[in-house]
Amino acid sequence: MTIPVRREQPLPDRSAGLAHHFDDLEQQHAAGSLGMWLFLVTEILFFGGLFAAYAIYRWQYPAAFAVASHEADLVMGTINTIVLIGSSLTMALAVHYAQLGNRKAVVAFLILTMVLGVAFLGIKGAEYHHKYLDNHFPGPDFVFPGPYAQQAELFFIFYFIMTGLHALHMVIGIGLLSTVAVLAWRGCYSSEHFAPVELAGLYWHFVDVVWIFLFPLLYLIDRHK
Amino acid sequence: MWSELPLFPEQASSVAGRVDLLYFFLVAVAGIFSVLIFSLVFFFAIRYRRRPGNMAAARIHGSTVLEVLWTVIPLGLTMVMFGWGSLLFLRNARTPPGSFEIYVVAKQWMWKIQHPEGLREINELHVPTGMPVRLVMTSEDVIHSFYVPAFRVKQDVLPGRYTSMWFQPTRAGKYHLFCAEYCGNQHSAMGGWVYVMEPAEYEKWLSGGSTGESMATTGQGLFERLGCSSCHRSEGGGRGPSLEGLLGKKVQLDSGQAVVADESYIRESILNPRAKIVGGYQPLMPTFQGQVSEEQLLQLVAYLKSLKKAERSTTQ
Amino acid sequence: MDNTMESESKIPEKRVDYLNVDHSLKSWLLTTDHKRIALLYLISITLFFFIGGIFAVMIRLELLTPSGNLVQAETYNRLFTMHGMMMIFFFLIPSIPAVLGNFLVPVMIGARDLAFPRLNLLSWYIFIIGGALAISAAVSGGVDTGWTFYTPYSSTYSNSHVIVMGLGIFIAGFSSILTGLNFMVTIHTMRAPGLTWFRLPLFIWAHYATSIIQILGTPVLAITIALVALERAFHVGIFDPALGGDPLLFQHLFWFYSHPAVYIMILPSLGVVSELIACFTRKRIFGYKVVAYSSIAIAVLGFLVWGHHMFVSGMSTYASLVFSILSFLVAVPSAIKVFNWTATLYKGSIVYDTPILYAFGFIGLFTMGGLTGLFLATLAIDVHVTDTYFVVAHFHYIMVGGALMGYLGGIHYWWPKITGRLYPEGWSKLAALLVFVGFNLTFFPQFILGYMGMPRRYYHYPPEFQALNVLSSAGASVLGVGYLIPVIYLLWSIKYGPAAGPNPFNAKGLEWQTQSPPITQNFETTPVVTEEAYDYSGEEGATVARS
Amino acid sequence: MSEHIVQKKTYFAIFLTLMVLTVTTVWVATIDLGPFNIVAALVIAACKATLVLLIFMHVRYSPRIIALCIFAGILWLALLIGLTLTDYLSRSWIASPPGL
Repeated sequence: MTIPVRREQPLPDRSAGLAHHFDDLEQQHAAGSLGMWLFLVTEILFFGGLFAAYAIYRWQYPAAFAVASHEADLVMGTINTIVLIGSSLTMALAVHYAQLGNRKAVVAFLILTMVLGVAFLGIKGAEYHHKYLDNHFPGPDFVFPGPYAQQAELFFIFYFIMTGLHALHMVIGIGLLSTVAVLAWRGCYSSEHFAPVELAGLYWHFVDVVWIFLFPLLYLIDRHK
Repeated sequence: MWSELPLFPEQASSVAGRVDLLYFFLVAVAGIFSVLIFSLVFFFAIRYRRRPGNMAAARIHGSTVLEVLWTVIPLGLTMVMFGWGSLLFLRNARTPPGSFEIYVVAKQWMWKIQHPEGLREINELHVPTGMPVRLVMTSEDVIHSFYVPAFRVKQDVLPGRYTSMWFQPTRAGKYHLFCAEYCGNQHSAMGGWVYVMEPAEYEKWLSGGSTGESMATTGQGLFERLGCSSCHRSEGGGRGPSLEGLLGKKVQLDSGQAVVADESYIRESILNPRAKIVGGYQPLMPTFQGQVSEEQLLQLVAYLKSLKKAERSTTQ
Repeated sequence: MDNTMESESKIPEKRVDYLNVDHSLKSWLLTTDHKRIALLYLISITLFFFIGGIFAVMIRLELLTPSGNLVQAETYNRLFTMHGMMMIFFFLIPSIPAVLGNFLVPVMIGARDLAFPRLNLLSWYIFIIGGALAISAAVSGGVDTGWTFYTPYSSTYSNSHVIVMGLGIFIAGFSSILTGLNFMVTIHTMRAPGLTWFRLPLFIWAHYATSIIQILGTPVLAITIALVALERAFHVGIFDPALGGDPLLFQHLFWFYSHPAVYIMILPSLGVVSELIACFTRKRIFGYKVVAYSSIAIAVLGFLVWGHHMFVSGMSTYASLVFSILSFLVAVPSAIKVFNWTATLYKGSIVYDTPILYAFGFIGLFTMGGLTGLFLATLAIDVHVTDTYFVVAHFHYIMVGGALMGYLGGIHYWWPKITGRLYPEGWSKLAALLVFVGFNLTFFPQFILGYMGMPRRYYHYPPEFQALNVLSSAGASVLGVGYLIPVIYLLWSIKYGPAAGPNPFNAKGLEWQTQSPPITQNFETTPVVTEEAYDYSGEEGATVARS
Repeated sequence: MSEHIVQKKTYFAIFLTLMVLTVTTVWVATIDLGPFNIVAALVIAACKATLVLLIFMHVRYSPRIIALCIFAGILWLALLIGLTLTDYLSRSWIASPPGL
């Protein structure tokens, strides 16, 4: 039996932030980034199940969905869209300064991002509160005047599940960012090693992208009527 | 128990023979391929076992010709199966003209059957030979499935909508009726018998058990008792559209869509009247949800269908 | 096993390996070594397999007689539901990927670990939490919805622990997602120098394809189960016709994952069988590239065929036509694999060790499972046989005859690598034979039962079906013995088995170039690959082979 | 790490574009375009998402495999919705039985 020719390779040097099983930081970074992206792909499909169900029911009950959508607060929704896209900008800038190794700017922009995130959740909470007062919460107490009560409830089920799941992701995102901010403040990152900031950023931007689709689907159905 | 070991259910409907023929074709293809693979594996395994003189394998990496061959041949065969199976399926999807209808309501765990003549049965279905029978089915609770192996037909029965299936019995006898979709505790007890009778005998059976009032008549009574007739006047001009000859026609809705007024449309319009408003009318009709049972809904449907027949006979 | 290397005839002196490096319980429960995590999975899924097996035993006993007399109908419904859920979500889906894949993917590609070792450990804990919930649901009375969770029965009418079970499956789903994600990243970024894509073992290709399904399919199941739980908990109607919802939508979303899930079970098995056949015929797999690509093709096409579970559900006739033709297409890459394996045997030099017996058994059962799948894709036949024992027989041929045979074959093949010990050949051959015979005896009669018209999930049945059911139960007892024997001799071998040496089968592949059991870092030095996979051309005696 | 560093002004330009598109989508929703309202809304959303992906999330500067992943995610979502719709869109196609 022949054993294939092997070039003896010594184990690589362990530099800061390099895990034992990777050869170098570049490999580690490629793995981390691909892993995060694959996770985001699973998130696409996770929300995707809801989008598919939404698509089917909206196609079946266009009129009811339009009427129910008019109950969604367009002003608050639009403000929230702006807030969230703003937080994406600050997040991108945080990553930008991480690339440059500017510790203070990284922490500042991470905090700004979280503040905008909290603002988003606050506005969302106010919207939920209004819906609750209007008895638009699905379940036995649901009230919707007009001919489309049944299917309007279906719309609100999707409204609450989709925005609720999105808000849950925001909360997780804020948790991630605060961890990263603390570590950044302690000086754990450098212009060589800032992958955690970047990966948390990817997650945050993804949550923004989901909202970019939720906004027209939930708030902007046939607003001309 | 070991006395007989049947391999096929009886053929008691017009499609059973066709389905079996296709089945035999598939069994033949599957058999040929299984035997081919099995004997090749056996032969190679013995012929090329490791032994003095065969201590090393030949170096063969592949063959494009073979790969193409065993891609194209299975593809071709499966396309034949697809074509044959689909033609038969499409044929069975369309109800032949001249079929008569029987109404089925499923609930945990029984089959409630109404004949248009008014006769009712539970877990039993009597049908004559030689005539296509169409079943209009719905469920009061969960999903069930109406399955008669001897007819080679099966159709899920769903809550909230009508599904239908048809068969033409060819041989008199007593055949199993099963619920094939798992529906809870007594799922396996939710079965019964389909009795196929010669037409003359069937007539005798019908007249023997008849309550005297047909489904359409009962439906007409309901139509008046529920006050439907005050708006849906037969001569038109009421607050609701006339329902004369409605079934099977295209209806123009105020949303601009057009839908065919089938049984499901009638059902939805009674239970959720404002979902689809006929063009030119106001959404005034109240819902009858909770006031009419699934069986009564079917009686109303039967009544509306009878209106159509009446209209036809007057125009002819 | 006569082709052993000289070094293993004498017991080697105590060497450090991943097993004896640290014996504390903590070192196991907090390990990030993929090999140790694989063993944690092996122990847990074996437990789930036997729990699911006990349910199966009860089912087969009940079905010995046409009238229900062993348990109540209510209990029976819980038995088949728990059998399905335990076997599918907690045994078959994790089986090969989480055990053999976890152990072998890094070793086969020359890496020191998976890309995310801590995530790997996390996914085991997630699996255990999901499994604990499932067991608690089972212990507290079980679930009676069938493993398919069809609404509105599951969301409104069932009086069983649907939410707890749903939560368990939801959580276990994330374990599956994370495992797939870890494999995909590892295969992409951590291959040894020289190990190009087309030098990878087919086992790796199969796991890559499996990961695609785990990543893209599982999230949809998770959200669907979550919706059912929400509907049940808050009495809102997402799939409830009373609110304008459509129960068929649930079926679409459910089968979007649950049909490809069958390929999560079978694809890794196909990979194992390729390894076995290559090693024991001493040949490169015939049409290596075609076999590799067909794994990917199965993974992708597998997502387009879910509607064939719904031909009589009230789905549109035209959608049925679309799903029917797509279902036939996925049969083709499966057929290609079978033909290529068979062609690999041609002019091989076949060694009869236990693993190849499982591989032969696999080819036979997978062929029959696949061919009967064609019946179910054929619309007019499916109308008659869907929801009958024909379907039960078909998917057991694929999932037990296929996936489980591959798993057992793989366990036997890599057992010396995992434990460093050899198992007794006589017993293992006997077990392989019993499994094959018992399996066929159990499930072949069910094809006939199905065409006769016996619906599935039936607690009692018309007496004319009894003969075949008795046959099936008899076969199941043989099958059960066939499963128990390996547990005994494999456990025995850990303590008493002779040392295996690094490469007892003289096999190719990086996993055989390190010691058995491997060290924690897998390799002393990063291997460099310079040859194709399964290059047996240097075999002893190759020069005297027929020209 | 060979990371591409995007200039700050690019980020601000993208942010402004996203704001403009947000206003546009709200405005378009108030005009009656019939069935094209939903098309317009989704196209604008897709444009916004693409900008976020390419620039904020650096896909433009990342290996091709990343783009392939995203493409797969979107394709699979499309398959899920598309094939499910084949059922719903064609349910009414089968002609009502002539006996009616």
